[in-house]
Amino acid sequence: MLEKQSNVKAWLYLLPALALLSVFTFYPLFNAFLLAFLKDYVYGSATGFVFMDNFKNVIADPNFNQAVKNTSIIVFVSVPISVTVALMISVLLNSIKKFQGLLQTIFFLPYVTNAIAIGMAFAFIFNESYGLLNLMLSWVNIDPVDWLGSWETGMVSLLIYTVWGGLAFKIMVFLSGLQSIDKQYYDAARVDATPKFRVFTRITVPLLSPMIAYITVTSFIGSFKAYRTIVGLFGPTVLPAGTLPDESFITIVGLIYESLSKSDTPGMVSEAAAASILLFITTLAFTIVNMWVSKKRVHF
Amino acid sequence: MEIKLQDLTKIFQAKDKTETVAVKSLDITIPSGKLIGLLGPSGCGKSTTLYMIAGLLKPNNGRIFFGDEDVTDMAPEDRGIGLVFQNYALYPHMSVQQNIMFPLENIKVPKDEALVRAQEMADLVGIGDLMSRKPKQLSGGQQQRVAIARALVKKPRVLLLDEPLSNLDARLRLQTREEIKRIQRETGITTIFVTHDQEEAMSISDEIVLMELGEKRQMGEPQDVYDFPNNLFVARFLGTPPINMYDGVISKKNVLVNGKAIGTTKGADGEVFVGIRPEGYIIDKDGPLELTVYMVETIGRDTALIIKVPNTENDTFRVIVDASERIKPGEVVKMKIKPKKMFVFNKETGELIN
Amino acid sequence: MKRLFMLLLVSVFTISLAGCITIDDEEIDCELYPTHVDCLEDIDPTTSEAPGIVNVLDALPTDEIIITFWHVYGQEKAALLNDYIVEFEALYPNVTINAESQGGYDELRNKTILAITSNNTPTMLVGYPDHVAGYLNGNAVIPLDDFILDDTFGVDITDFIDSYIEENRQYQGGYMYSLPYSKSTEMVVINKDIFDANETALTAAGVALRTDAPYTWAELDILAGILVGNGANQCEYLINFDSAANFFINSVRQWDGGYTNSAGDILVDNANTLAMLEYVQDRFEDKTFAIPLAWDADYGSANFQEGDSCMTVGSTAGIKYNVPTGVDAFEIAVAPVPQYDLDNMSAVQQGPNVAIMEDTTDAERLAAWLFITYITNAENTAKWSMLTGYLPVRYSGYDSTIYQAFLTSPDADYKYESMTANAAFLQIGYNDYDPAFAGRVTSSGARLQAEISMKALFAGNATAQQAIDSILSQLGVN
Amino acid sequence: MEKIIEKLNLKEFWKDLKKFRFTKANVRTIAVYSFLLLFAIFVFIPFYWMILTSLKTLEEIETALQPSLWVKFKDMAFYNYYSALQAAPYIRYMANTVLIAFISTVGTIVTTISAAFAFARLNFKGRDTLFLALIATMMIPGEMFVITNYLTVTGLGWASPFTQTFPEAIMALSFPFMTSVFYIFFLRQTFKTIPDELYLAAKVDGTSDFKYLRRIMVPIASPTIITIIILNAMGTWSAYIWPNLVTSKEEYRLVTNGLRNAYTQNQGIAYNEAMAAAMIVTFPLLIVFLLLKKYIMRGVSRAGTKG
Repeated sequence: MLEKQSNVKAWLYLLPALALLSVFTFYPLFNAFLLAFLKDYVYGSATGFVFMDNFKNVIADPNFNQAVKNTSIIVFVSVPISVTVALMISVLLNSIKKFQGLLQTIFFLPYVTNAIAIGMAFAFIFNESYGLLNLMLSWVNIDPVDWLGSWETGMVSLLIYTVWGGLAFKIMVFLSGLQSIDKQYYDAARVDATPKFRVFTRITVPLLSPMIAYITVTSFIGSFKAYRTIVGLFGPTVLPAGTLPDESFITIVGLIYESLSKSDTPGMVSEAAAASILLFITTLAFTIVNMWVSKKRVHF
Repeated sequence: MEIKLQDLTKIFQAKDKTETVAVKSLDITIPSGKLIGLLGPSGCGKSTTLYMIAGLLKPNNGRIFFGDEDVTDMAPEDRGIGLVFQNYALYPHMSVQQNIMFPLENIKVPKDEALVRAQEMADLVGIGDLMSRKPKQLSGGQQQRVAIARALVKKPRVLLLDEPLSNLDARLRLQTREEIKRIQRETGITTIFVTHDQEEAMSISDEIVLMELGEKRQMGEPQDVYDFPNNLFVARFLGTPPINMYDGVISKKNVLVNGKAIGTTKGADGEVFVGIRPEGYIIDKDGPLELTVYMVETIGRDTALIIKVPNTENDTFRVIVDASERIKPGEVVKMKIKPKKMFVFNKETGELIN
Repeated sequence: MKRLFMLLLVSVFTISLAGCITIDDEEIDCELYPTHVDCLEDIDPTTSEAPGIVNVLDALPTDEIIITFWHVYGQEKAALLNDYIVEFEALYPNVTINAESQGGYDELRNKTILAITSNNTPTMLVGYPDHVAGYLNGNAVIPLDDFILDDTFGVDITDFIDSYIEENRQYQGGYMYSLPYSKSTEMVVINKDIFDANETALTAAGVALRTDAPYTWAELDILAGILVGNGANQCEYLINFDSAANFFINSVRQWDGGYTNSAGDILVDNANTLAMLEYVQDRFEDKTFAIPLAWDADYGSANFQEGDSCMTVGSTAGIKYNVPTGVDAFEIAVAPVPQYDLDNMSAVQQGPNVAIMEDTTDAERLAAWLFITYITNAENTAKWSMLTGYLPVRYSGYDSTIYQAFLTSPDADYKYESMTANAAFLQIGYNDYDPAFAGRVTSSGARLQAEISMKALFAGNATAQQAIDSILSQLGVN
Repeated sequence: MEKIIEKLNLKEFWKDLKKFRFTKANVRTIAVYSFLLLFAIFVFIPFYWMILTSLKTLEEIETALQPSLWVKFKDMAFYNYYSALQAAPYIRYMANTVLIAFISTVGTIVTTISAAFAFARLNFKGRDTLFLALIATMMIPGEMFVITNYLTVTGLGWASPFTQTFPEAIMALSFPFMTSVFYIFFLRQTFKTIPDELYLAAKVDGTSDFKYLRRIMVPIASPTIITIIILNAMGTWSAYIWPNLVTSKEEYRLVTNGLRNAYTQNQGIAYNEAMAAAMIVTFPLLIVFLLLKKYIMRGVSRAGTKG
């Protein structure tokens, strides 16, 4: 990095983005923080300030513990798996010649696939009596499982679905990163008789580390906010069909949605804001750790 | 390790199916322990040749031998070569030490031994005190040495260098080429190095191979090639300032330029090119050539006379004479030619006649 | 420097926020907001005195009036609505009505809540009672009583179906904040071919096909004994209930158990509700009753058409989905929904009402009111009903010549709609509405828990007591 | 068709197949292709499902006990596409969407490139703090922003239910999406992989920062920039909640509104028609995507020209 500080110029380059972000991102963010400390806010007016009440209400929600549990599992299981799988696919895809274009196109297709179609397809994959997954399991003599019928199996399905949902973007980012790695490094590694796996771990991964850091940080942030994928799989009740709410797949953002859906009731928007702040603090702490770790490992 | 290239051919196919012959039926034998420069203008196939020797490119035809061993179908990692890339291809995320040790790790050299060997090699190339730095904290010359150390550390049978000096500034280039020569002498590894810079090639190579359009034009010790160019291309390519090329005629074993005989030849009568090295002129008031001096450049011990000669391929020629000769612009000087500095070429084939 | 910048940033935001959120714990100024809930005295719905809180103009002003009407109707119904608008605009040339679909009910409600916050509301909108209850938290809709009782522009409120009026009067103070518009109820669709094939057995058991009166749950047991099974003229399940929530709520009423009230109290913790759930669970187990979960579906219509259930209970507005098509099509009959106790009959009523927003001028309010009375007049409510599957909101709508013709001798194209309307008509006397409330616990939240419990009961994942406990704990009742 | 086959190089593939031997390298190749193929199928299923469903009859969807994996050509219900086209004014919606996508993408590219450049290359006070603050904004669910942004947009008078004009609708629809922290972060990472030497060299040559950005950074980062363009366009294409909120007239809305509003009515969604509509809407995107894909995959070679 250059030594010279160029304050004025830098702010000039930042101006267009910051101007828009101030109005449409920072201002709402500050507003959300403010809302969390208002009393009985509804329809733009409140009766005063409170300190912790809205936060206490969030924690007192009967589904709060369930939401924390679900969110944690999704975050800490799906992200490492999806990043690893996407990285493997990208590297292998980048290494082949025949059918490369065709396969790339297929891997990007989820981006242009309609959400209803995705929901339907997964309903078909996970269906107990005629689903694709059970069909495949029957080949290895495993009895059919009602994948969407309970929390445990539902979580497995959800994780598969979540990994699937994130693959396209991650592959796209990794491929664009791989494309910008100088090919000479690979020639050098070949001449030095580097085994394929070592090329991957010692050269590709470090050289791709800015992109891996990006994907890791944004995926963690994204999966802390998981909810829409769950609605896609389990419907708006986020419940395996025919179970009671103690098997719910509610997440923190689910709680926020629920509160927001009652925004015509005094205090509910503030509760949503309070829950957002709790999520924000958790995610921020985690992201700082994440970036601190990656700063040590990312070489650029 | 002697390296033998037999009938080596490489054809590249573009997306629109047009084919380019990069290397054409190349036969070269590189004696063991020598430093060989592959020299030629850009696009002549020299890097392609190097990459085929490295195994990074597969020839369409022909064989490559290391000693008696046919390595044509061998993967690069099995050939036992060290390769220094034009941009060095140092791994940016590894320190100098890690970069140098990397090839050793691949062949599972124990860590203690690897550390010692890396240090030895770093000392050999003179960067022993920079081991903990990252490549981007190094100057171009230092990076270049790291690249050489990395190539040498696994004791390769052959060292290949791809335009290793092109990214360096003039002073550093001079210094580094001596360094390369020294390292090569000390290690005794057969070394091939690719360059488009004739001075570079001539100054450090034991032998040079001149290539044009994918074909070998001449091979030999630098001075021999300079003194006895086989053909028009070699004569033109080597030498700074370049050779002066006249249209001439052979008539009864005499070489005539502008109707004046300037020397003799064995060749048959006909139109020819006559090349005279700038240092091949002697001032002689009985000389057959009458030259009008256009400008005078004095460079140290030599003086270059710039002569305008109309209707030749580049109409300014340089003639180098001793600095003691006081000649002014506008003067007409009579010259004769040193016999060994005149080359007569067939106008069609470009072959030397002499 | 950095600190100064942050300080500046914070102060800028604080200032800008001040313009957006008002902190206000003072008393409501009733002179300024005469229609605010806190300013209204409770009224007696039976009195014919106008409360005098909304100013009804003597005549519609002649200058241009633009009305925005937010609804949820897709292309077909929107086109129909547009016909009414064209007619209305011909009657009142200075009035323009912009009717805009907002997508679904949730989108409409969410947008309205934000629009109220930013004072950008439309003139009028359609909405469910719980939506209106929520808008009332922001004092955003006006009571219509002054219009209803107005000498010039008023309507005969006794002409509206009583239970619809009750639904629209359930809010605080007993005011009427909305007028019924697109109402529906449930009915049962019967696979007539199967009933006919078993005619002898059914007649012998005293449960022959009947559409002029509801079956009782006891009769359903008898029907199940004959019709449920794997035989050629049998079904896997006897009767499917499309809406598990409605099934729960309506059954509770029929069993005289408790569900909720307009104050937002959760009343499911009682012996009758428990008994009902246990009874239903037994019927789930012996395949007398089913819900669409049986086929992993949202609605049972496709499986009813497949013959998987002999009867299916669904919304009157959804009859077309239950009419079999294709080569295996069978004949259907439509009857009132089954009742547990003929002395305590109940059928759900649902569908949106229409309300006028507070943030409007007197002229706009009057024009909107005129439009509401226009689309709900006898002829128009009848036509709207015939074409959409909803039900007339006025007795005079039922009595109109066109509707009578539709009920008694329908066009071949409207045969099933007519059957449905006849069944619905029989239930007019005992339709019940779902109490609406918007608070930390909402009436729609309660519905959702009722549905979840019913499904868990069906799937065998909960006992009746667990189902009740789950509702209580989810709705924050300990 | 022939062209496609030619492109796939099937002939050569068969030739290679004939020469096939079980060497270690070949086994590896088989493993690689199997792995990729497996995931490709996994990823492809929903897309296939979309096409398949769009060609089935409603009867088949509703009554088949097991959904069939094929539709015979003669049974294909192309009629679904016709009905879908009738369900909403898609031409108008697509025109709106293209316009909004264009405006917001141009805006996004300009703001993103310049901000990412500042974060990646320029040294200024508070850079890391500001950058973390930017990333932090991604940690609040978008719905919390919607509330305030709606108030902002209506406060600016762009979304009045009575008087909204088309230009106001365009501003309301595009302004909040003319920049993105997510993309700034993405592009900054790409910019960071470009060696400093290039910047220093440019400085030595007297190149201004702006010229350097335009002539060197942008071309090198073009795969990422194209990726951002595609993602941003897709975002506009599938935007639903915001367009529904801030448009007062149905004709100002975007394709996904048309799609959702036409097919979320009542019970018994006609899935086949819904999928046909989705295909119609997806098709232009697919074309754009395929056209741009080669630019992402063009690759950036930084090696010098060789002899």
